[in-house]
Amino acid sequence: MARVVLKDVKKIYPGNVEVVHKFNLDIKDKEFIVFVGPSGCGKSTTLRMVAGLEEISAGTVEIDGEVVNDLQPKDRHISMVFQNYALYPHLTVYENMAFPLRLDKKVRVVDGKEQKGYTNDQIYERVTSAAKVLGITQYLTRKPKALSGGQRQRVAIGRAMVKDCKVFLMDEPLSNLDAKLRNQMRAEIILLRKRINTTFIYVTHDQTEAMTLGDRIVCLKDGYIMQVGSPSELFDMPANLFVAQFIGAPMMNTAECELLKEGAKYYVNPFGHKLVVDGDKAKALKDRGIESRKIILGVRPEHIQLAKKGSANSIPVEILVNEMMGSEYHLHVQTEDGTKLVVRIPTINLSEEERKEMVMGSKINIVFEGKAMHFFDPENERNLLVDEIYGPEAMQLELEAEAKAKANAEANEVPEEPAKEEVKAEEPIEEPKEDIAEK
Amino acid sequence: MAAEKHSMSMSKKKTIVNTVSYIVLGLISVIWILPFVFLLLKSFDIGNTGVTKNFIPSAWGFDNYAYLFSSDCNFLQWYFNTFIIALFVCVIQTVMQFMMAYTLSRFRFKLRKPLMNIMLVLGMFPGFLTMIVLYQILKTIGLTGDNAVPGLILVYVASSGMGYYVIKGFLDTLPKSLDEAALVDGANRMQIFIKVIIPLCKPILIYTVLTSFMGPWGDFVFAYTVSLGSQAGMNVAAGLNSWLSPANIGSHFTHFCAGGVIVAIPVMILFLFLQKYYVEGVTGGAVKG
Amino acid sequence: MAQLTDLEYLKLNKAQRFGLKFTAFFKAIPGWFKNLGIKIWTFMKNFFWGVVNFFKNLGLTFWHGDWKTKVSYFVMGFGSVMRGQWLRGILFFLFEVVFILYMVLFGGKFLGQLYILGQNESSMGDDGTIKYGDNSFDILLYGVLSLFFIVALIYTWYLNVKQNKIGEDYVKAKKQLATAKDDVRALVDKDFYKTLLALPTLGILIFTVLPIFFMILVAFTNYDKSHFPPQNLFGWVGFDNFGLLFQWSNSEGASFSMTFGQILLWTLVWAFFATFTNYFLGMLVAMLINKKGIKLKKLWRTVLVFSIAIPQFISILFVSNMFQYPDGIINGILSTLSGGKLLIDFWGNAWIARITVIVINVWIGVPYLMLVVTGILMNIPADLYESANIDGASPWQQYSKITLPYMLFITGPYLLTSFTGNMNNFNVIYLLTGGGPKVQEYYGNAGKTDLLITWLFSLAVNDTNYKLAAVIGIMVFIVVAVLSLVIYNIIPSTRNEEEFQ
Amino acid sequence: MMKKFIRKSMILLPALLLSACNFKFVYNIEGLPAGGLDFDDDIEDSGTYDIKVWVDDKIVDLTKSQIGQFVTASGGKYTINATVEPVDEPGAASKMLLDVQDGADLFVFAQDQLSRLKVAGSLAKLSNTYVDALTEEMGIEAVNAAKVNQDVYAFPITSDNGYFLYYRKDWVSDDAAKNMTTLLAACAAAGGKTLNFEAPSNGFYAASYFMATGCTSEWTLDDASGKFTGYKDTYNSPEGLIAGKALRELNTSTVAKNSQASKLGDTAAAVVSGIWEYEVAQNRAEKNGWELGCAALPSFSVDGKEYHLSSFDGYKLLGVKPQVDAKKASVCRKLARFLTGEDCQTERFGEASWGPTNIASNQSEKVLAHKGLQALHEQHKYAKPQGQCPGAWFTALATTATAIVKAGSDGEVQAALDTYKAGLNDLLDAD
Repeated sequence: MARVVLKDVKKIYPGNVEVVHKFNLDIKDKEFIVFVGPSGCGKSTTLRMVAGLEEISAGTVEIDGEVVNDLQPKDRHISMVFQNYALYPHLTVYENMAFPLRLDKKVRVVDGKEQKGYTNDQIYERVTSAAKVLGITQYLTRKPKALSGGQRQRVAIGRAMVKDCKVFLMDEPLSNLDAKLRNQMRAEIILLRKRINTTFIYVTHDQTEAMTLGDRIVCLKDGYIMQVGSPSELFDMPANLFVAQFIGAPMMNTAECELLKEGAKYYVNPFGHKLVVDGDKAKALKDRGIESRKIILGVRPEHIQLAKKGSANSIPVEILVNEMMGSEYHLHVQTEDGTKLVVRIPTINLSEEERKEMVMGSKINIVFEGKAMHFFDPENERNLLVDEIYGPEAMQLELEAEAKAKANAEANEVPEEPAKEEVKAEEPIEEPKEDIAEK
Repeated sequence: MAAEKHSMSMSKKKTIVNTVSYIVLGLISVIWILPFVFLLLKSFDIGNTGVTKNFIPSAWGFDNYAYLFSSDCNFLQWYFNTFIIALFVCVIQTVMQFMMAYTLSRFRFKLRKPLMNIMLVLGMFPGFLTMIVLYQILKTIGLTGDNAVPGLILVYVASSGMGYYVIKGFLDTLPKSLDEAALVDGANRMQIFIKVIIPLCKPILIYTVLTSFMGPWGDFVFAYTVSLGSQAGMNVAAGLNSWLSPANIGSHFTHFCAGGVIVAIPVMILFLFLQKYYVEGVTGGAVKG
Repeated sequence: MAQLTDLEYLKLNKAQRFGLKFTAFFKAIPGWFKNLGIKIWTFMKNFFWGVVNFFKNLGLTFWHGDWKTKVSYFVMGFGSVMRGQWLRGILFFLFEVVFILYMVLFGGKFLGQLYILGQNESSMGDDGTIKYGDNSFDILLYGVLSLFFIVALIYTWYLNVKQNKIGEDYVKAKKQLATAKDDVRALVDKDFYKTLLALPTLGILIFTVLPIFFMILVAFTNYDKSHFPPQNLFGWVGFDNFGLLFQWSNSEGASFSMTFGQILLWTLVWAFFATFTNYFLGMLVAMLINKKGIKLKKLWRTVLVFSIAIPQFISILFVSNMFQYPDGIINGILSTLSGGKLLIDFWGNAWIARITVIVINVWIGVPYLMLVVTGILMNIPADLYESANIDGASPWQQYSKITLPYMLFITGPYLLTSFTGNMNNFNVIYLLTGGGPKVQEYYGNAGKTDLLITWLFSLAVNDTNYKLAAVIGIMVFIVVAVLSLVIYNIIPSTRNEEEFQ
Repeated sequence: MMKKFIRKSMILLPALLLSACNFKFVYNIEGLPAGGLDFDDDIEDSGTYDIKVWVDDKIVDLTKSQIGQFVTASGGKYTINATVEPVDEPGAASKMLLDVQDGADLFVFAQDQLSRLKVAGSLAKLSNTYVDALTEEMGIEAVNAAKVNQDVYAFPITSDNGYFLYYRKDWVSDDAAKNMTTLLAACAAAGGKTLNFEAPSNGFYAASYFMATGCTSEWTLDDASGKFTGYKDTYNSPEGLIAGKALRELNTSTVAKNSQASKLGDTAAAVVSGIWEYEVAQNRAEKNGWELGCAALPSFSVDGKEYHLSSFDGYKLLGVKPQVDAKKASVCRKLARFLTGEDCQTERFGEASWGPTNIASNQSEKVLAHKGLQALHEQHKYAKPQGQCPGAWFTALATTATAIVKAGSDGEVQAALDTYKAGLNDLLDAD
């Protein structure tokens, strides 16, 4: 039940290793936000800074309007679920869940009466009701050792639940579970979220979890925010090649080629084929007045279809590997110029004959539409159709702006004004983030 | 057929190998046990009180044990002294080592590395060198001679923080997220130490208690020095050791053996019961270096 | 020689690889020295600037500080009390008071004489009385303690000044200073380590650091039987005692340096054999017990563990007497078996004694090693052996290609500590042989099985030759430290401790 | 298990603590008969004193009662709170060196520690009055044993640190025991029984041969520093060679055994040892029904010439620590004098068989009846006082003796002796 604001948060490890760079984020009350990124991207570190388990090297973290930098974790009104559950092995499930309540010695008013901490009855009440919700009532007397992974994770969640908290933190809670259990628990977390109805920060390296759980996703790489937005934004309009390839499975196909503007029409020429860009994408390109240039073309595997031989825009490819996934084929194919692509074909649309064709070495034709194309700048890997700048580049701009402002401030007799200007120049970078946050 | 033959010779070979193994193991056991059997036998020898060639006593009897508990001999005094020392040392030393180990395992502070390095370097100095200084320090506080028992406890315990390695090795294997979970749950560091970490350390706790309980039984050099002749401050090792001086060995060797048996028995019983934990500690300690 | 790529390296045979490593090792040596030089230089530089900044900051704090801070430079804790941090303030103040009391009442007089270690000799009267003069020992000991105290005071004083600075800044910034209650709370939470460390480090400081410091200083004095307090004074002699270590000119026999050299050599030989015989035999026994198909594993193990449980001074002293010549049990058995012809003087002949000591040490050490090795053997993944079996490796090959390398890797640091531990294995040598057989050509009544540590002990206790004992102690330290450093850099398994967490 | 154990220990604990407290021995008895106590000086020293005494385990109780006698004899002039602790002689010396101030006021130590203790300031010098009295009562040899250079530093308490020959009479006749050749022959005749004589491996015994042929080894001790600064040694002389030959000869015998540990009457027919073996030997003899013989060491002959084995006269001394308080110093000296006086020595002989140094006590009937002491007295004629020499000298001599035993020829014997002589410089203290 609290807004969490991270302002210019940095994490610098001894030896001047900066692992989180000027992290800015405004998490709204009751929002479910997911930090996602490959390992070592700083997502857990950031979460732990919010929790108070890591020192904040620079910047501030606010929870519910209060700067919590110097507060101990216990004073931050947070709950947290850990990747390896972190259940106390020597305590029963019940005592594990009661642990935070027993430690709480704050004075509070219950039923009009002032009391210190919780009474035994209240603890019982809370623990059993949480256990009921999580379906672990029958395990309350057991030690964690006697539980399965999924049950342990429920206990861990239960322990976090029983406490009154403003922010609910989860650090890769599902990554120690097997795939099937993970799907199940994912659904339960969604239900849990409805029940608890508080601010969630959820860290994962799994893009599926991020997509399914998050109201908003923060995609990170090397300690930089690569994009912030709703799941569909990240999927449909990835701000850069990294996000484009990180979100979605299998990974987005890319090919270096040229964007050609011929009159009012745009073409791309991957693998020696000239394809037309149409629909929204063409319009967007036009609106931005983009001229012919080198690009990296991106197409998601699921946006590629099979085509009849010789049909318009079709591209002949050779199948290298066919992975049968049940509902779909993942075809690893090679174009005539040697580019390797992945194609995702739903099996349900295929005839028996067509299926027989999908074997190693056989030649097929594929096609993809203009609206499915993504265009990235080969230089900075930014999406040509997205204005926001993220990552190191954004940071660079910011620093430059600051330096300029400083230089101006020193040079000018009246330091205030130019500095303000520079701050304004910064705004386009900052504003879109705010926009997204308000959507 | 050939395969069958082969397998038969295999199993034959196995039997031979196993038989040889058992013989070797039996021999090893005999070699390791025999000295203690000799010790036990010798402690019942009342025919000759000195060192003898024969391990079978020429005359049997309990005289040597009777001597230990007679008023001619301060054995009981030494024994009680040592027992009290061992009792205090095992408690305080365990606490000190845990404090040190927990700190070094769980906190990151500026002086941590230097502290560990300093302790490593200090450990390389031969300990006996400082005996005379320790004696003077104890003397200044008035803990020598008759008061050697508390003095010895103090010296055994004071620097015991330096022996933190095994416990730290164990603590390092406990996931840090337990501490963090407890932190988030509202515990302060002291509560984490007492409510979360200590209960998880049972094996290593027992190991530490056991080893630190056994330590004082074996110190015959420093205890002898600190007691400065006082029987009230002498421990059992120093006392028994004095029976083996060239002047005494002829008349006291069997007493030494009987005393040795009495010292060994309680320690051994304790040890055999807690063997599991000891083995865990030793293995863990060695692997962690 | 051109730098080889990794792939080219793989093509080489063993000898070539060794040659390559060998030359690379020596080529790298200048680099080490360069790095060392750079490290020292940077350290000196940082140290210098650290000191400069330290004083600069002190001066600045005083100059800019308010009157509370200024008073605090003389009355510690004043500023803290005035700013409401009364607990810290009172502690600072108390420390200052204790320090002044200590110096005035006790430490001062020793500190004042530290440079000369006493001037007034004791004088003995004809009537059996003695008038004790200065006690060099006390002067040195309590002088050093006073020095420790002064260092502690300077540090505390510095903390006190820093507190004032922080206090001032906080007051200026209108921030809340930590109250006494906050301080106490921090001591069980954020600063809990300070609470935990206080007692152990204090103990180490007084009962380890102070004595070691003292004994190092003794090596630079003439503290021996003719300069023996309280009857006599001892004084500083500089490096004279260390000079004895390098007196080669006295070729006639038992000079100190020759004895030191010989005993050091034997100490190293002993440590080597004691470590590796135990290691390999312990491994052998462990593997035998853990062999598939061997029953009663627990019994065999318990039998061996039995011998750990009995205090060493009992078992070793008894065993030592078993090997007595001619009346020990072993000689009894030998003479019975040989019809009275064969008797061995185990402790009388240098080489027999040395070998016997090593053999008995096996008896002492193997059970311990067996436990260690068993633990590690269990951890070797079974599939390694299964795959080796499939590849057709013989038991010996399995041992030499899997077990041994794995063991060596895991136990590298342990081997090192047990090597240095054996160098200082006082108990075994002292209780078994007492260093004997003693020989004339050795200095200070040393014997053929004496280790540096037992020699040091007998020099100190029997000859009260503390100056040379201290020298030997320092040499032992240097040998152990150098060995540890070198080996630690060679063995592969010096792992980062954080990897375990 | 552990819990139970701890709980039980906690119950035991108070009992243990109680028993630990109840230990200090406080003596203040009056009304015992007066002994032969004479006071030689007249410092006004009446009062109460805490006096700490270290003596051997065997005479702790006796010493307590003798101190009681002293108090009684003083007629109430002194009250003494005596703490008598069992500390053996080497222990007493090393503890006095460790801490003079907390060490014992009176302590018994072996003669070879005298110079060390003196230099370290652990012993108070005796005034001439005492020296004269001691000389009169004990003879000059005993007093010399407590002398460092010109001054006397302790009270001789027993002279029985020397050694002599034990034998089993039905195997070795008294006559056979007089000569080494007959002695060895008798041993062999008794069925290969041995003569246990630790001559080669222990310098203390090896010196017997050398001193017998007239070799000397005298060491100069610097009074101030307590360091040995010079020596006069004739062990590599022709006389030394004779001794060496005899030593080699002895060890060629199959029945001669290089051992001290006694198996007298069992595998050994004769043993060279000190009075400390007497009780054990006597017990064995009584138990097994044979008669114990004691005699001076045998003589031996080399190249037709007869020599009588020599030995060291060993004394144990009672030292008095220098005191800060002159009155206490006076009392301590008086007490020491009392404890080494005739009555106490006689009593001590009776209780613990410590051979007296006092001439009068030596004449007592009991002493005269003691075979061991008589043998020791007989041997005394051939014995040399154990002067002050570096401790390592014994090691050096043992090494040499061992080399001699292994030597193949007289030339090698001489070579071993020359090596010994060359190495003596190293025994001197540095600087």
